[in-house]
Amino acid sequence: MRYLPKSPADREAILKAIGARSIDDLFAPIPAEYRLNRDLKIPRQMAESEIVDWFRQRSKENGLDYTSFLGAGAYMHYRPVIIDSLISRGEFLTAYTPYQAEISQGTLQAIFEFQTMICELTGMEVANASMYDGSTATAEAAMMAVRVTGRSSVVVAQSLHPEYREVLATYAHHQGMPLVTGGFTDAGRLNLKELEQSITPDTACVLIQSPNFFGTVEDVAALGEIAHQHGALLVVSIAEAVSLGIVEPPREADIVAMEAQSFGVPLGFGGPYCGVIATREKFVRHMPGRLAGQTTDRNGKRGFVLTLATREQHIRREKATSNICTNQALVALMVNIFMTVYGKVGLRELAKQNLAKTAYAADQFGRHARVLFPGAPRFNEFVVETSEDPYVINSRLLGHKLVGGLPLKKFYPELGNAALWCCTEMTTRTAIDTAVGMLAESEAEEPSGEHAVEEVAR
Amino acid sequence: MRYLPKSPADREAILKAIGARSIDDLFAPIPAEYRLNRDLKIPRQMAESEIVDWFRQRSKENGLDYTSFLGAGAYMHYRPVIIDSLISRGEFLTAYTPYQAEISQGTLQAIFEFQTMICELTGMEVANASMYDGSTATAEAAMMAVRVTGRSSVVVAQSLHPEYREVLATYAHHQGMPLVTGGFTDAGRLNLKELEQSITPDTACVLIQSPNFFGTVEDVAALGEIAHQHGALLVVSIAEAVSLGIVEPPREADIVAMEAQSFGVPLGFGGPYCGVIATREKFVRHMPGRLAGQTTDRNGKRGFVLTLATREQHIRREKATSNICTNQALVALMVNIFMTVYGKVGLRELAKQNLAKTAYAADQFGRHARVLFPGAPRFNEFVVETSEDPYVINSRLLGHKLVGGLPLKKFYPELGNAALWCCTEMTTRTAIDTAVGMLAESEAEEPSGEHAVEEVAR
Amino acid sequence: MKHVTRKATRHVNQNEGLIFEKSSPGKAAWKLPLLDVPEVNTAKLLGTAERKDVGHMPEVSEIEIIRHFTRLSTWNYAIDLGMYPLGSCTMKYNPRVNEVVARLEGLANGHPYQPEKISQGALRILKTLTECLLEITGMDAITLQPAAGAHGELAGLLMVRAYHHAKGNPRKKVLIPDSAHGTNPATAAMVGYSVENLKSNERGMVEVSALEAQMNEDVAALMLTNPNTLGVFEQEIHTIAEIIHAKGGLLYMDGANMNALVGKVRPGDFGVDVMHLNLHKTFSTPHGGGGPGSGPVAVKQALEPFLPKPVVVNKSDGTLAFEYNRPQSVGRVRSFYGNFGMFVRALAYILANGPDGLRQTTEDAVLNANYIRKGLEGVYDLPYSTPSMHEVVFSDKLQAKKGVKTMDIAKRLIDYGFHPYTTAFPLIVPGALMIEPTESEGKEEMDLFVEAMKSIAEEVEEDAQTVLDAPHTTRVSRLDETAAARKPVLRWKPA
Amino acid sequence: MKHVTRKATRHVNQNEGLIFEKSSPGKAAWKLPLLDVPEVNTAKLLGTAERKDVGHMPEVSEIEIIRHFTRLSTWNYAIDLGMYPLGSCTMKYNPRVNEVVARLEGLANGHPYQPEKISQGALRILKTLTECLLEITGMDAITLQPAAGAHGELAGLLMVRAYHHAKGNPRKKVLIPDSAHGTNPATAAMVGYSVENLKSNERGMVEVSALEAQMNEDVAALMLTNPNTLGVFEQEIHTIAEIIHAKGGLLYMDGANMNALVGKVRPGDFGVDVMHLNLHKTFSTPHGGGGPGSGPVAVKQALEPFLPKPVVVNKSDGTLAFEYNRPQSVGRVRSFYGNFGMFVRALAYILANGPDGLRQTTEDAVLNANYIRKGLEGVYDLPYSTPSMHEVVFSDKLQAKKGVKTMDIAKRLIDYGFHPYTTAFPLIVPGALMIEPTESEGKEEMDLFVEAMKSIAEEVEEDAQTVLDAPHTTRVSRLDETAAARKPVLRWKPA
Ligand SMILES: Cc1ncc(COP(=O)(O)O)c(C=O)c1O
Ligand SMILES: Cc1ncc(COP(=O)(O)O)c(C=O)c1O
Repeated sequence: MRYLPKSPADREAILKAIGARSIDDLFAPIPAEYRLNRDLKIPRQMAESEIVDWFRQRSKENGLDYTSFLGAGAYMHYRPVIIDSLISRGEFLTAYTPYQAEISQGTLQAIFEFQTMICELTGMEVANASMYDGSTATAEAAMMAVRVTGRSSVVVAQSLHPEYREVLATYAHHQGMPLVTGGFTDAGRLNLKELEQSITPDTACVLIQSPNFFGTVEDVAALGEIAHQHGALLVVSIAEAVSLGIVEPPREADIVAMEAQSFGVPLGFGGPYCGVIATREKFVRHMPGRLAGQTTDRNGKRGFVLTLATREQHIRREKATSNICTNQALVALMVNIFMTVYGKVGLRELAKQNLAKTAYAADQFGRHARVLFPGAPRFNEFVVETSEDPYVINSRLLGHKLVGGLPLKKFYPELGNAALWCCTEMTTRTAIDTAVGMLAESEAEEPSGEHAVEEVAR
Repeated sequence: MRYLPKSPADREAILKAIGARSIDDLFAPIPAEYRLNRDLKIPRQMAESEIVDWFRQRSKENGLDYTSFLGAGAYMHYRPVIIDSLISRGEFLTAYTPYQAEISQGTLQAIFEFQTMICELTGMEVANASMYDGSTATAEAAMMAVRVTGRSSVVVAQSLHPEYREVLATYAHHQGMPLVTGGFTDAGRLNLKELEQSITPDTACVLIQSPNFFGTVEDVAALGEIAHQHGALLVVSIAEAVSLGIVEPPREADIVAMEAQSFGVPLGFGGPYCGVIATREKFVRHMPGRLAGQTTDRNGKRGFVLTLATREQHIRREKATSNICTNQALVALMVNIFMTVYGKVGLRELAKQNLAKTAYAADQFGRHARVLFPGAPRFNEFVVETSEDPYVINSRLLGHKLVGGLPLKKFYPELGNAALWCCTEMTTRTAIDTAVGMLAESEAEEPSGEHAVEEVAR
Repeated sequence: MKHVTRKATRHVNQNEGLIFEKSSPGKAAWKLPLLDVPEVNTAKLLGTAERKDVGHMPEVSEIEIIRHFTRLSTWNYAIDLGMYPLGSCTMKYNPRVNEVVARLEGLANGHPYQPEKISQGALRILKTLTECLLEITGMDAITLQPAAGAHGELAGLLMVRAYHHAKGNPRKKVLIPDSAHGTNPATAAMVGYSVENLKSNERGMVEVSALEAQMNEDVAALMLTNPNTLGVFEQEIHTIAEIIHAKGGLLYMDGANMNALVGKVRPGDFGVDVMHLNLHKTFSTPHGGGGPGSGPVAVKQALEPFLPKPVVVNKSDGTLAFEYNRPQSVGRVRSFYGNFGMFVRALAYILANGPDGLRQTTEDAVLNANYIRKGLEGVYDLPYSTPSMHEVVFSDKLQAKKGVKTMDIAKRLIDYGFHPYTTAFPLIVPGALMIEPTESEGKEEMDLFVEAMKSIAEEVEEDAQTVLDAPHTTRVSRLDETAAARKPVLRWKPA
Repeated sequence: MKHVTRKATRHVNQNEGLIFEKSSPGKAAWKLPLLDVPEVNTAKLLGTAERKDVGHMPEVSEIEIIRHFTRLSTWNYAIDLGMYPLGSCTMKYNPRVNEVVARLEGLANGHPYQPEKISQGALRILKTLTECLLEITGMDAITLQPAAGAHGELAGLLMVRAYHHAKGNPRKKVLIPDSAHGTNPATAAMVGYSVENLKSNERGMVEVSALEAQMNEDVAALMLTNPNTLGVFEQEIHTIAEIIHAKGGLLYMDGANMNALVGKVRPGDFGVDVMHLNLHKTFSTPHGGGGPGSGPVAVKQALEPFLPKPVVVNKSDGTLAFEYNRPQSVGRVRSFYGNFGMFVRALAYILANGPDGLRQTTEDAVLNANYIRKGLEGVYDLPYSTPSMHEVVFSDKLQAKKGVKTMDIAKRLIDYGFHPYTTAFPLIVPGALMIEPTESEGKEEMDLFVEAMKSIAEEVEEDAQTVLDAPHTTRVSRLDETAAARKPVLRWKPA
């Protein structure tokens, strides 16, 4: 086997040194009746070229060369090539968790910078080194709110990503954490009145997403006020990180749970992605996940270490803030490099292009179909309601190598023929025009109230 | 510009430090009348994504997804992926020529290993660090023979790659190096009788290729004997390095000029490739190109340096053995890694697969057309003569995303409708069968003398 | 410091500040394509939601970023540089072809919600990997959704709970041996189970009589690592399974140590009901400085209805599809389908090995651990003499007499050019040296390791201070972790 | 060694033997696909031509190869690690997008003989690059075939010769300033020209009166580097060109230093007839430890007929094609079309810059050289005070008094975390320190460089031995080049 660095002679020499007659001696501790005396029934050993061919074939069967309008928690942004150049360095790729700080300063300093940038972008004071993804970060943020407040229930926005809500439900189920759902208004925002009524003295937090699942920016200030008035925390989930370049961050939040996939992480059919939790300094000891901190060596030289480990499972075991151990380090490094590439000015300009593409698309779609949720600002997603079943529209598009918006009936049957469309800096005007043209085939030429949406500040 | 690490403030500060009022001050030495006071008329500054898109488009226009039977000095072999992983490390990719040995031991040791493996494979005693490509290595090998022997003319096989011959002619032209061409027999080998007659007391070397341009293995021993009898050197050019796994190396040669592209270098539309010159120890001081040698540091520790620089232009100027300076170092590193991956056993097995594919293909083609040059062993190329113009056959193949053999009339009008086909370990039986089927469309079903070729030892 | 190592030498290495310290307004590493739609008035579109300033984000050029991270990277140890003998972590070679195939465009750019019709490639990968992992574990069904080992434990215990719940009683506790990894109890707590410790016996295995005593109808499951964290195969696994099953409990296996078993024995065959795998250990996906991982959970038929959803199914037309209609499912544990990129890599690893390669891999892993054990026995205290599988655990008992602890030896090992072994656990061995070479080490590298460890042991006798002050050859000396935790500085702040 | 640098610190670094020393029969890093045609009898097919043994080639596994070359790589300095101030070498940033586009499948796997119909992508790249380079140089026609600068010189002088030959007399000699790079005279000799040295004047420029005296009808061309190797722009270029042209000679420009000119001035505009470019200098393609390069040669119209063949032409159907029917061509200088992969990279660089970026690049390159000059003037001897363009040349005159030579200072610079400057030439400056920062250095890196150079100058005064013994921080100390040349060991041999 070409990965194994031993010759038959090496194996013999080692067996001899050990004093074993054969390799079987070493497996003697396994009761004989369980030992496998046959080959595993898996494909035969393949040449590297055969492996590449096999996956190349799978790649071709997987939407290669399609242009997509899908977002919904997974966004197609341009990935600067230096991300892969850098993360492919063996010293990053093949290193373990940086517990041995003296030979892990590269990873540790990178995490420290990552934490800093996440703080800057989210408006929070501390951020961890990563969580599995946005959904689990969100669920763990809710659990953290429970720990911080000593309360047990959570009011969760219906406009939080449906799969995040599912994950939250799974996590909450056995922790005695009742969930109450808060609906949305015609503007696509959380219904504040309904919210007020849902909050009880046992509400640990109000959990929202902004921009929410429909692409609409929530009124975070108002939500923060309501939550805090009732002694609850405000937890904000962010699924589209690029929005932070142009959308005011949730400064009123107590905890931000973020999916940073947009920052340079490939769509990759859903993972690996990069969750993060950021919060106020005062809550740091309730936080899950690894943290890098600054310190000094014996000569007073600056260095970094993993710190506050007493929150973690390997120290606290059943009393830990979470069971998380392996996180998404290398993906966080991608995110880190992306943030560094775009930086202070680029992130804003990038977000602006997303905004412009989306405004143009929403406007165009609005000429032929109803664009839902006018009256509130949105980032790079919008909901289009058609008379025709969006699945039908989408199969028409598919014939032209276009993947249309996500039909929402799967998650929101009440929204009927609505679909969630996304445009990023990668979406060309041509693609938008083509998609609009194909959608228009079935829709009457009647402009919706969309033009109103374009100027929300008015 | 995103590659430039200076802010406007940095530029100001530097100008101030220098004592210049503006950048124009620094360009004052250029006579005003020549200074360019307009933008260059080249495409506007593009985003990285635009650059990638532009080249992606070019890639699509460039034979993407075609299966090819072309060889003729550029071979499609599988490239183990670790080649690119390793040569992409900045420490190899972005290093200069290793003149400063103490911080270039990585490159130097790699060259030393490269030289060793080239020696082992070619049967020579010393090898250099690389030449531009096979054609220039061949021309410089001939020039080297002139230096070694003090004679001036060269007998060159017509079965040497036609473009190598062209390059040789260009180089020879102004050096007073007459070239005499030696023809080939019906077996595709150099005509020994003719050769004997061409050699004169002024013949510095007999220059051949083996396997030659037709894929035929020359009788190197016989050629060596003839050349040496006349006090000439035997220079052997090798264009298909993979042949060295199964074909006896030209041990009788005095100089080997090699194109190592087959060893893990992408076809890349013709370059960069990797020439190498190998020779006998006694000729080393006549050799062109860089050499790495072993030495010790002040503590007696083993290390490597560039050596015998007194042969080179930077020391000897007009008296140097060659003007070569920059060589093909990174490509030589690819070759190095390829040789290391396949190693002693793999190279032989790889060559064997090439042999098997080619034998099968020649056999199949032989059922419908004439396979030329029977009676001498071949490696992975063979010449097929059809009644139909091979360009016509090839355009039929092209419609099926197959690229047929190289029509030889361009280089050898005397060979009429012959074409040079190549099969490697990458060529599938399906592709061969398809190509044979399409060629057969125009050819009568009459087996040629091909079956004889298959068993040359008989 | 008379001892010298043949493994490493000091060499000049670049310094590098924080990226923020290199920032200056107007530098940029980005450029956007021309906008092909009208510019927008952001204030008009966003109103008060418009962000005016993104904060202290860096402004640097591309070459500075390349240098920044390249320099940083040279401060790290890595598998690519040498042996990484972290016990329980299975730091094996991460094949590069895995990285290549994971980046193939259709796989890297596939959107998780793209129509199944154009997702057959990804679905086929899920399916093929599933089949391979089931064959390897001997289990009946699997979910690939969990993002890491601990996440797999969560999914697994959720299924355990759902199973018992479906039977009418979710039960109250989970038994966990005292040698277990910290995630085991942490996970049990997250699923609402109380943790009951199970003592190991003097051979480092589950004390069957104690288990028998502790097992009752309140116990939902035993979470067993096998081979356990001492590298010891639980030889009485059959009895253990019987005891658990007899009381209606389930046997959960933490599969972190599957590298000792693949192709040689299957957990499904020896009574395991639920288990997770770590694709980032056994199946060669890179650790990447701490992640990402992937923690598939395989179960026996009885637990199949409770798998997280969706699951992959064959459709009548021969295509593959996601099935969401799973009424008994524990629900989702992660958005989308898990760390898909890791599935690609793990499958590439399996295909590169085949049945023969996987078996040889396991054999070599066990061979290596025993070679190291042989080499260091007597030099370091071996608290349990039970046969070792893929790893061996020593203790610092002999060195502690001189005041030298496992962490000191670990730090000194750095000077010898090695990454240290695991020091943090198993807790049943005070001052543990937990060593797992994996199959990826050749004889030469292991000989150097043994030589280094012996040399350190000698140093402890001759000159303990050198060991206590280690490392001496790194760009920073021993870092003050206590100070870091006392007054945490968790981010850079502008001066 | 009281001086410390802020630039670098020593760090633990892996040792590694020769790959042959790791070989053992039966290890393998390869595996071939299943053979889908019948096996062959090699003896039957090849007879006596069959090779039985490929010699002492290594047998190692994949992880050993990864570690081997990864470890080796960590012994190298590189642009990615820091400033590489090699004068005349233009060690600038090598953008990573260049590497990505060069590896796009159609480009990387294109066969040079594939039909032109399916080579339009590659042809378009050749054409677009050609157009850009002609606009940048102000010349009329170009060949991309030469594989490096020296190879470009060869092609260029061949054209010069063919041009004169066509006029009836190939002429006899080439004038070359004494400051020239070694390839210039070496090339002239290869083309059958004798070399006549041209003295520089006290300002470091061509002495016009001397040129006038030496120029005659025997002179085929003047080979001029401009800016020359002192980094000085030949201000009397116009007169120089006139003198040459007046006698029917041609002005050849070695374009190694185009990084000082791009977007600011065009050689075609100031009288150059032939010139080569170094894509591996000015146009950012990586040096790769010594190559590959690419040395396109641009010419004025009068030389166009002599270009190496083939050339790229527009066909009437709008497609591009290679034209081989070039009766006056000097012939081929290389197989196929040159180092195509470098064209892709160079073009990607040009597109990333655009007109504004290229101009700014040149300005920054000149700005940087002048900043360094300012920083070190007085500390090191500046033999020519003429204004510097993209590089500056000091001498070791001041330090030589203490017995310290440019090479010693260079070696000491290594300890300060930098790659040395060029020491080998220009020969007109004894003990030259030839420093070219390029545009890729920021102020911080240059400040550290100046600080280091100043510190070394102080050390020379205070403790010259430290400098003479340098480097002190590398894994090997100063290597014995004399011994290496005296008894060359050019390959490993089995014991
Ligand atoms: C025995 C054992 N169980 C569980 C885990 C946790 O796995 P993960 O880090 O993938 O969450 C580990 C990780 O080191 C482990 O060694
Ligand atoms: C001034 C000058 N001319 C010519 C050359 C030779 O170029 P190449 O190394 O590409 O052959 C160099 C290379 O360093 C140079 O500096």
